[in-house]
Amino acid sequence: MLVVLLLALMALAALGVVFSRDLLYAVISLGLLSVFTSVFFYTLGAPYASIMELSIGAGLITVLFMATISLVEERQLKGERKLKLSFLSVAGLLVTGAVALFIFTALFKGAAAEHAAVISPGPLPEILWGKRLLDVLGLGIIIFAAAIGIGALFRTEGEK
Amino acid sequence: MSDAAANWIWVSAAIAVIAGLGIYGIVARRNLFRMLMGFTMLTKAVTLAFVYGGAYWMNPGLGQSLAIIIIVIEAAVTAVGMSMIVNIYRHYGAVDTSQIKRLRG
Amino acid sequence: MQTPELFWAMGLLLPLFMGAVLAYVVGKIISRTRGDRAGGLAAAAITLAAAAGVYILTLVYPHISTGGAAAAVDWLGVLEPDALSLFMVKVIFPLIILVAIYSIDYMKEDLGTDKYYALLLIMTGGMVGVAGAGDIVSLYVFFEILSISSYCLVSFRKQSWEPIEAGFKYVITNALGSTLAILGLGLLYLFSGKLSMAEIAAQVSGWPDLPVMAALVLVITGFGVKAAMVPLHFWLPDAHSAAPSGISALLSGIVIQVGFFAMLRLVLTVFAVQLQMVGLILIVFAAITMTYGNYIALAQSDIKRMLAYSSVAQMGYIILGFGVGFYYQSVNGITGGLFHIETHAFMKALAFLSAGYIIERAGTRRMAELKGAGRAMPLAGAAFAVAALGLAGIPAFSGFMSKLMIYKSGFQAGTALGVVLSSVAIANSIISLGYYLPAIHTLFSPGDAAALKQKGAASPAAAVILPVAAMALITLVLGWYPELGLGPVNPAVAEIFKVIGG
Amino acid sequence: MNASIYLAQVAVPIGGAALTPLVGVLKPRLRPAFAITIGAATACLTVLALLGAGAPGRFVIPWQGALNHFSLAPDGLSAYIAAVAGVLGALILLYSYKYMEGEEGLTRYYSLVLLFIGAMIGLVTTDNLLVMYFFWETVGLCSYALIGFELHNPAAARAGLKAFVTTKFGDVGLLTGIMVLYVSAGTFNVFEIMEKAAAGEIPGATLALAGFGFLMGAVGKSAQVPLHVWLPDAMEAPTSVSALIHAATMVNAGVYLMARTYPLFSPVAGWSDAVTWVGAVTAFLAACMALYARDLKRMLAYSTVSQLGYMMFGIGVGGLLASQFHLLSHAIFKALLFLCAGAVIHEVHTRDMAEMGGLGRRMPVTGRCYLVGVLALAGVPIFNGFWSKDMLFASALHAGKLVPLALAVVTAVLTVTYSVRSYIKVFAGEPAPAAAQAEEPHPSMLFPLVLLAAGALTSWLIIGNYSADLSRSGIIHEVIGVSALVAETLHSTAFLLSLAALLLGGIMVAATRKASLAARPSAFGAWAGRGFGFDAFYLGLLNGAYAAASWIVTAYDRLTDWIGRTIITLSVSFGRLLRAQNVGDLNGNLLWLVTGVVIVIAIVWAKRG
Repeated sequence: MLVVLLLALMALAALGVVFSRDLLYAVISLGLLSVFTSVFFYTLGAPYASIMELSIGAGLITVLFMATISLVEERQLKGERKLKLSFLSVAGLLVTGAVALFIFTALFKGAAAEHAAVISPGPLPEILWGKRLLDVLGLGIIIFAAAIGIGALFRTEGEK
Repeated sequence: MSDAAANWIWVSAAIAVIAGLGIYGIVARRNLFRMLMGFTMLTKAVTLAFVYGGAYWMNPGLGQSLAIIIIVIEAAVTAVGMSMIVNIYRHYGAVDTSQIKRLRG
Repeated sequence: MQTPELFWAMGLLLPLFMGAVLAYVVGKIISRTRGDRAGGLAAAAITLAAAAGVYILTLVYPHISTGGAAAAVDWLGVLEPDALSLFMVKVIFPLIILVAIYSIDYMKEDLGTDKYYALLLIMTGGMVGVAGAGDIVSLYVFFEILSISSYCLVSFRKQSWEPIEAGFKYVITNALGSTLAILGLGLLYLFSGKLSMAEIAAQVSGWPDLPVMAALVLVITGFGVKAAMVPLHFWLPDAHSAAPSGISALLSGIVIQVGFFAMLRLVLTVFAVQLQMVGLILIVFAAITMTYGNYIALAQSDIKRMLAYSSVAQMGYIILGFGVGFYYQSVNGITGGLFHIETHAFMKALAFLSAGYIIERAGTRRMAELKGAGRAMPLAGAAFAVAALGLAGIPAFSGFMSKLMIYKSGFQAGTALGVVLSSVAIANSIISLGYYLPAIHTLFSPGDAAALKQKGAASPAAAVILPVAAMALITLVLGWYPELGLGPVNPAVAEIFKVIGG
Repeated sequence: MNASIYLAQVAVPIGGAALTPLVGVLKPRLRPAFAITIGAATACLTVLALLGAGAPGRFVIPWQGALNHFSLAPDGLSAYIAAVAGVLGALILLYSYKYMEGEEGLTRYYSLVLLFIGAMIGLVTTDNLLVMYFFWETVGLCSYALIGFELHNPAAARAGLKAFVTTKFGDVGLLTGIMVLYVSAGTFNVFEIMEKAAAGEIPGATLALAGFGFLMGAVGKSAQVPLHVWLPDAMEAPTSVSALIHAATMVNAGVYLMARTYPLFSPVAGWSDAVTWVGAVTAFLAACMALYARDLKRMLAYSTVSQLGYMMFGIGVGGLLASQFHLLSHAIFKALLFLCAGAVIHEVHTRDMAEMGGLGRRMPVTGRCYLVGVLALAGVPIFNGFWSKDMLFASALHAGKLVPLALAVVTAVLTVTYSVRSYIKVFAGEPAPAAAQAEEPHPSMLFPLVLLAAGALTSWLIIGNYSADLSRSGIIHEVIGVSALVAETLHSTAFLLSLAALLLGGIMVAATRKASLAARPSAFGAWAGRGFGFDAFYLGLLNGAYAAASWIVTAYDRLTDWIGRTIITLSVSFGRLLRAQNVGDLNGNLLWLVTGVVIVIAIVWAKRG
């Protein structure tokens, strides 16, 4: 039952991200979503993913959002438009609803009823530093690229 | 038999709802931050699929490692996206797509 | 090099990424001590050395074939380079090298060129990784390496509003695209428990229908965004026209093709059973894409935007080749599609580089204000003319040869649909003439040539002449000796036909 | 005969074209001399190749893959056209030396003309359809660039674009035809395709598609109705270029193509009739248009369209020899007419015939040369145009296609009228103000005129060799000597038709001589002014017919022009409409993305079984 509750909370948090009025509430909802996801990962027997989600998803990204939003002036946050029943929102809702329904039916029809999972942390370090080593190196490159990319976007050297 | 792994219908529903809301957030919300949040939510649905898949196929280590990889990528893309937003704010004084439409046609 | 995987990782990826770090660090140190320009030059030199070294390695390495011995090391198992990968690499590197040379002159006024070259090398590494990846997560990781570096490169000139707006649109659209794709891949993992494309493929046929279809839909749209299939294309004209011209050349010339290549990779392994259906989807999108791209390019007044839309149209030709190839098991379709990737890479890069040079000197991108620019800058003007005629598919230029094969594949299909498709493709070349020829004419009609000349337009630097002349030469030579260009294509076609089994 | 001469006659001018910019950089003054030298060398090579045309020879560069083989195999059919391109090209390069002197962009001019000559020779001498298509597009490109030669003239730019795009419409059909033939026969070699077709290995539907596709290509290139609209506008080109490309060589490519593929497509039901009718209708309509043109070059352009119609008509009725012979005659006399017109325009600085007059006194040699051309065009006996036109009529009679023939004879009447009248307007009478300062052109311009005039008088004498050479191509079977030609002509019904046409034309010239070209003649005015006598009635009838014809023709011209412009406007508006859809709204665009997902889902759903 805990799982269903968690999933329901996640869905609620997701709703909050999209439909909350204030941008700050949205950020908080996003953080909450990450926290719930992290807990859910833990119950699935995935502690490493859980801690990663908690630190990066709920921590780093939330902080990043907060910091950036505070860089943008107060007025902007207050001035965010209230959700109106525009053509865009209705059409977007319809289409994305259809897509979500499609994904769901696909998931529903595809899963087998019988299954069993042994809860164990699993040989994560071995996997991460063994078979997925190249991906981990790739992550290093991604972080490097993002770092110098952001550096390029904020570069000031030699500016008059 | 794990409690979590048994609830595949609910997990599927959660993946679908979070992914759907993520797409909706990107497509229909006008605030740039919200669009970026939609993207992170969409990514969360993906990690959910991978971690759950790992648990389901009794290979939680693999599922986790994939989830970790995706989370890091998500953070990197979000960071780049946010530095773009800051630059947009410098040029446009706004973070709303209805005002960021000089490129057209 | 024992195995292709080891070669790919150690011979290609490692030098590129190490080169990127080196270019950044060395460039930074030198620019601290001796001024910005020197740092940029050092970074450029490292970029060139890395790219050229790797390219020579590719050429020396005799051949690549899959299905050989198991990977030497466990973690190399995620790479599965084959002839198709080698083909992509053979197109990527000449282009990167030429663009890097061009950038030495083109970017000399910009600050932070050390970052520029580092990102350029990372982007190359991402493309090489995508080309060699044999595992869905690795494919995604390398794709994101490519994407993140190209986001930053598009917005590199952040001082003006245009690259920033285009950059954000590029980020959000492509992030959505790649996340949709990885969602599809996640579904695949959820249902198969496997990550290697080959292993997933072995399981696909026994699956319930719907999840595979959902994954197919998500993968095709996800990578369709990257490949700029209409109506998933709208980020392209913004990003490709706002980027620095060297980057535009790469984006239009090879990056969108790599996006299509990633889709191809998945389709050919995971969805091999559904290949006919994929062929039909590609055909539909190809017809829409090329017609839309050509018509909207007709109405453009900005030369770079026109070229960007023409990339959309040309992408339609490539997709048509593969669509017909899959749908009718046609060798010519696949060959034409791959060959058009190759010829288009050089033609479009040439167009962007020459146009970029002209724009930089003339200080405007509006077609009407570029009157007479080709007379003031005869070399760049002539190069643009060669590129435009090639893109329009006039015989004696390389574009005609590759398009010809695509036409041929449609006719060879022997059905009414095939003939109609080829006729539509041929008729599209008339529409494209409607904007290429006036563009050439505008450049060469008498205008304010004197004013342009005063800006020092008459003497291009060697770093501009070399890449532009090389690309023009390739475009002309491949128009007469297509066999030269088909050398790398044919093994890749054979590789694909192992799957199609026609 | 060494086969590599075939390669040389293509390679020398193209190489010269590539070298001209170099000469232009090093010694600009040497450009004309260089081009003339290359042209003369090409002319010699083509004549040498022509002398060996009877002997079978084939030059092949093995070319695996896309092109099959790059092969050149001139036979009688192509060698004469190649020789015309080479010799006329050389003469026109010589003519250009003075005619183009002082123009801007001479490097471009000479380079393009040489490239054109090489490509034209390549077009006719190759037996590989794809290589032919290569050259086909190359000559189109040269034509486009030379029409738009005067860069500061926007009308020229438009005309060039119009020419290229209009012919490209036809090329869609041609390329489609080539591809379906290739797919069916597995080769691009036209002779091998013919063998396979003769053996019944190519399905009839493919042949029909290819046949009408080729016809489309020919209609575009040879400016047949309804794609003729580009040729009159192409007169923005320098007159030397008009003479070479738009009268003597490139526009004949379509006719040549039809003749070359005649054995392949003549069994296709309806194909011959289509060719006949296209030709006859074009001949008639274009002659009407020429009748009404005031611009000297435009009149000649319409006349070219009309004569090309004759050639198509000839192929349609099976008179291949007649058609090809007319092609040869027409190339000579029409180039002559254009060059004379160029000399005149060069002197009087106007193209309006109403402002000319009396030039015969100031420019006697030019005038006489023009007269020779006019007489050949009108089909006056002894001149080369007479014999070939007569052969055309005879072929039509032989084939029994009487309705198109009637159209062709009426065309002949009109041809006499407009051609003779143009001579009268330009050269006869008192010198007009614009003509007062006119002088005979430089000898380097006169020489080609005189040579061509001599050709127009005597070229029919080679009919013996000509028909013998052509018969060895395997496509044309008639062989006829000069004496036989004369004897047959004098005894045929066609001769009577020709004479009748001449006579009627003469009457029309006399009757409309007074009718002003500047204003549209009023039938009623003429009728009432002269009373109700028989002569006046006759004149009125003629004038009325003339007015009606010119009204119809103008309306037709406007209609086709309107259609062309509408297509362009619609295309651009459609592009603008698409452009307006992209308002730069990121959310709206992303919604399109999701729509893309829906499209894929729809296809997947429809196909999933």
